[in-house]
Amino acid sequence: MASNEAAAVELTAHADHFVDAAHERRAAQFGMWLFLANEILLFGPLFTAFALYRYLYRDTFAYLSAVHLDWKLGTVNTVVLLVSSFTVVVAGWAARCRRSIWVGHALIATIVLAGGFLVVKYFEYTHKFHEGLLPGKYFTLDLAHDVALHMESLREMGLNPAQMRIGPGASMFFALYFLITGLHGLHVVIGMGVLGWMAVRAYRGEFAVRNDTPVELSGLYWHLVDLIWIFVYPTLYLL
Amino acid sequence: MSPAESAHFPRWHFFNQTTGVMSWLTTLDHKRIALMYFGAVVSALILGGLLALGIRLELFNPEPSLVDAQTYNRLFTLHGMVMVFLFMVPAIPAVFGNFFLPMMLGAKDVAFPRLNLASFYIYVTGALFTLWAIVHGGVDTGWTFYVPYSTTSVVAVAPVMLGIFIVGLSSILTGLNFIVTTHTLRAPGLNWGRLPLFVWNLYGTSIISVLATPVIGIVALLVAAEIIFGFGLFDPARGGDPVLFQHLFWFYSHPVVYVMVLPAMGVVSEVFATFCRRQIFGYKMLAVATLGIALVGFFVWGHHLFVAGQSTFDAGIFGVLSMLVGVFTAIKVFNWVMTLYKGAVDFTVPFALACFFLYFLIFGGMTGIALAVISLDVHWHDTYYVVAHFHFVMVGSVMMAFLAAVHYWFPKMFGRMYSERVALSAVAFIFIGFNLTFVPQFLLGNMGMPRRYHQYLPMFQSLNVASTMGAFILGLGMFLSLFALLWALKWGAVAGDNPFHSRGYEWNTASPPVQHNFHTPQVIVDGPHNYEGPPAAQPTAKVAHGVE
Amino acid sequence: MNHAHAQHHGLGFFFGILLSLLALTGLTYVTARVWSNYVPDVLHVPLALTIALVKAGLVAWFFMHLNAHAPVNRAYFVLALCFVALMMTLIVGDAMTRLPTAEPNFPGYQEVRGAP
Amino acid sequence: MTQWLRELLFLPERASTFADRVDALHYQVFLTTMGVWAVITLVMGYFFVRFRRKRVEQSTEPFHPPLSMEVFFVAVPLVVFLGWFTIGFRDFTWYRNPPPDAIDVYATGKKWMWKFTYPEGPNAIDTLHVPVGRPVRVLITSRDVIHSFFVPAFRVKQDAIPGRYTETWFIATRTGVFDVFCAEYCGLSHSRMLGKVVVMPVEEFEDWRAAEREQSFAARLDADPTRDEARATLVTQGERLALEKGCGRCHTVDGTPHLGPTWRGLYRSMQTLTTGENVVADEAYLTRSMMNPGAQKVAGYFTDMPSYFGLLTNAEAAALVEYIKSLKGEEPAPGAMR
Repeated sequence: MASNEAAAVELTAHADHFVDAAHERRAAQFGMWLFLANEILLFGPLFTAFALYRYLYRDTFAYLSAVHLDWKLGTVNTVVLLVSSFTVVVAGWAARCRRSIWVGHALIATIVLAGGFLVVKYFEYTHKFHEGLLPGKYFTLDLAHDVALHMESLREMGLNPAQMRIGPGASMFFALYFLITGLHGLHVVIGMGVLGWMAVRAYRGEFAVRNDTPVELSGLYWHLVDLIWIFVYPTLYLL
Repeated sequence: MSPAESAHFPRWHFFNQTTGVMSWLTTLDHKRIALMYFGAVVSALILGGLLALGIRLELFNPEPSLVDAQTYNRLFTLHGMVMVFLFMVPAIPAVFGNFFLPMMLGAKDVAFPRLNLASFYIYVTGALFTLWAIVHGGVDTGWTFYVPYSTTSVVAVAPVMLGIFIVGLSSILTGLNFIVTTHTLRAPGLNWGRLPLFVWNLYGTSIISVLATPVIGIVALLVAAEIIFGFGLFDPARGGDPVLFQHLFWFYSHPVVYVMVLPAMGVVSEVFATFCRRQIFGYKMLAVATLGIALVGFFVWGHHLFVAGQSTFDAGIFGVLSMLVGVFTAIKVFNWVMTLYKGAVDFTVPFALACFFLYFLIFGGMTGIALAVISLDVHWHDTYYVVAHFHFVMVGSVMMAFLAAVHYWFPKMFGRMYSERVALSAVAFIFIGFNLTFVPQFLLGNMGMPRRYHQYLPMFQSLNVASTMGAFILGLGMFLSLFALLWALKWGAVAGDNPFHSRGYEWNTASPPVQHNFHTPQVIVDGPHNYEGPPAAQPTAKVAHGVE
Repeated sequence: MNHAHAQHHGLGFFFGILLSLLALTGLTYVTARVWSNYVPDVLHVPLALTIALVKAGLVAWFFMHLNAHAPVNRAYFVLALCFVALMMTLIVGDAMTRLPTAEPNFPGYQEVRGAP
Repeated sequence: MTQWLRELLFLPERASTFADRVDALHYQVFLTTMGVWAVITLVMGYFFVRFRRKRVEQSTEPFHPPLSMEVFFVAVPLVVFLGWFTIGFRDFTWYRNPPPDAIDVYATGKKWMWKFTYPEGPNAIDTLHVPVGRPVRVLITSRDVIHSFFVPAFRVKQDAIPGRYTETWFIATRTGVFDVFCAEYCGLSHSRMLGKVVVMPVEEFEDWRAAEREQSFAARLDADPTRDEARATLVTQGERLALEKGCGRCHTVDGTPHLGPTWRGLYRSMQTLTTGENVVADEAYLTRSMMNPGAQKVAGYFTDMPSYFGLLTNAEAAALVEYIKSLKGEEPAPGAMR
């Protein structure tokens, strides 16, 4: 086929200041990793703030996490994100094999999973709004009453409310909860946009005739979103 | 040095290979982007400098004279923000780094030219937005915007935070670009042991830009959340910790001092090497010290919190680490001085500026060491001593290095030579004015005058008067320097390709360079600044190329 | 060329990684909630963080092909994590070693300010 | 020599034991750094003359520094800097640990003034009276934004942080009047947030304190000639104190349960303790609960109350008790504020 030659040219196309396509690809990968390092430092302060306030208000945080965050939803979301990470790996693998349509399918699966993640998040958020579990001045839960209500379930969890200092820092927990999950959710949304764009390009058949660097880079970004959630899950939902 | 008689202005160069406004606004050429940055940061410098003169004028009298307290507070906020975020941070990396990093690597461009252009426009957008937000919102928090003052103040701090976030993004992208460029686009033969020291320093700077800047971004976000939504993260009434803000803020803002100083050190290394005609003494030590400053510099931020309610234990850790940064700097100073030894020293404007840089760095660095001694800091913290110290380092030495870079690379960038005599007298004004401005401020700090004072006790007046007079001499020198360079741009003598007979890699091409920097692909056979014997055969073809 | 190594792994291999990630998720839940009484209090946080780090390592090393990428990519990834860890240590360490008089809600406050 | 150096460096006079330590180290650092600076300048000047360029394209020989020289360049600054750090850190630890016999003064920063309060003693705005030769501990906090308590003559400085106490201490070595500045930028009148420290001989200080105490007591009596009115004032004071001290974060005054028992109808009510005993919440019990809350805890509450010992004066505790007594048992109208 005549297009084979054109494809070969496309596959090895590279910007003028690079030696060849592999050289350009290495640079792109490295650039992406630097960007990811920068993203890690973006989330770092939020986790630091969480660590600090968890140290200061340990009992309050333990209580709120155990009683007011739904570990089931958190776990479901963890599983959803892990699976979506896998589908992105599938997309990358298909791109390396030049199966552009399969790249599209895998990315659509990823976006659907991400949508599921956001739906779960939506239910979590509305529940919190409803109960008044909000940051700072919007925090309206009556804690003493709340503790009395959950006495039994606390004992079941092995916590002894009589020995806990529950109270101070309660609104702080939700400030951090909304900041961390909100920023993470924003990344999910951006990631969906990027992967959607890649899926469109994949269905156009671009990755059969172009190198797969864009798929790999957007996949790296998506994995980072997953990576951050791997830390969010135990810190917010379990500890 | 007088330009060689045979000097000619090349027919084709990166200014005229394409023409028209759009060819500049949409250019991907790192040299043109660098020049656009040049214009932007010099505008910021002039703005910040005029604000500084306003501040000094107000402080001429102990009583309020020119402006009221509120206006004064806005003035120093604006001065700090403009100088730190809009001038100092991008000054040397974005202008000279952009221009010379690819040339020193023998590359045609930076790794991601589009990202480079994007980072320029992000910078401009962020800068304009920040300025608008500060002026429109009447922000008076100082550039450190400490909580809870900034979160309870009635003025609109949140948009400024957004502006800083945007400017920060620009420096992240520039840093990322530089790191990738340094790793992937080195010419054949240019191994890590042959990198010019300017490149080493830009590399260290870029690490800081990439890894520290996101932190100020998130801090800006937290403060905005606090102001707009009342999240209460730093609000003691809700159990928040105001000191956490200071920790996070200085996690960015201390390393960013090295974003300003490291490139300056790089420039001075190049200048010393050229005008002493030697590779810098102890090249490896200098490279290691550069990375040392970049990495250890991340973990000294707590010395801004010695009296802020930080624990004694943390103070000890940060105290020791601060000393280590001092050691790295001392190593550099020794090495620069030793570069003169058995060299062939030529006194020119860039060399004079590099010497003045050394003077300011030693002075500022030593006072910095004194400040890092914890018990002494208790007295000096937040006084004019600190003001004088960081102006010595960040303005004195960095400004000297910036001017040294301008004067050293001016012939390479524009192909013309400034008047040595006018430039030297301007530099003399700057040096004298600078000392007169800030030495009295050290003494004011010793007396105990706190910073950010709109009015002061009469006992502080004599030193303040001296400082104000110095500031005007400094300003005069700066404008003289600016006019000398502007004049040279049009009427200066043709410089020739290498008027300083430097053996830095960036001189291996015409002045001004062609669009893709070099006429022939570069092959590096020797370390930079090897002045042993005659110059190595350079692969540069002396033919003026047209547009390819 | 640089991802040649990654290509050796088929989809089955990556699926195996996914399964181990899911298993580790189960493990972290079980140790934190179901068996929480058998895990000493001081170990809860380190254990959960260790499992999270292992999971993150699996994702980064295999899913993100860090095993096949240039060493400098790994270096920057690790450097970023180290910086976050040091930031956390120094800031939380500050609160841990601060004067207990500083803040009424801090642990230890009552011992100093409390009974005469 | 030291006097001359002090004047050369424009340092204010030394009026505390800490100032002596700070200045001694300062002179050492100053002289060393100036010496180093002079040596570097001289060496550079010599090199400059000795090695000036003779030909345009002059070649130079590469010079590879021996290892010993590199070690020297690293070791000398390292040792010197760490030496300074050690001395500085020793002094700093000393400065961070006030002796147990220190006199306590509470300093509260507020836009834009300092309020100094002595336990069981007088209040003063912007003027701090201290005895000479006796350790004085200043417990610092802020009512609004961060301020910084700075006495140049004592060389002490400590930030005042809202919601938290920080402390500094000093032994004044000479009598006199010294400036207090606010060193942390705190807004419009930051530069006018000035205060004074008046250092007095010990006997004079004791006399002053006794007189001030007398006077404030007399003033209160003058203002409230009848006992009932005095009592009413105490209730108002107690209400204000409850706001100031944040009691409302745990205790309501409208009868609804919160983190701690409500104050409505608490006085003389029968309470069951965690130990199973019953007590009557009388004045003694209420006061004890403020000062040592853990001793007799009412059953059914899961939050530990912090002790207010040292944070409330006897008079303030009495005012709070009077306030609680005034909250009679009847239920308030629905929707009444806490």
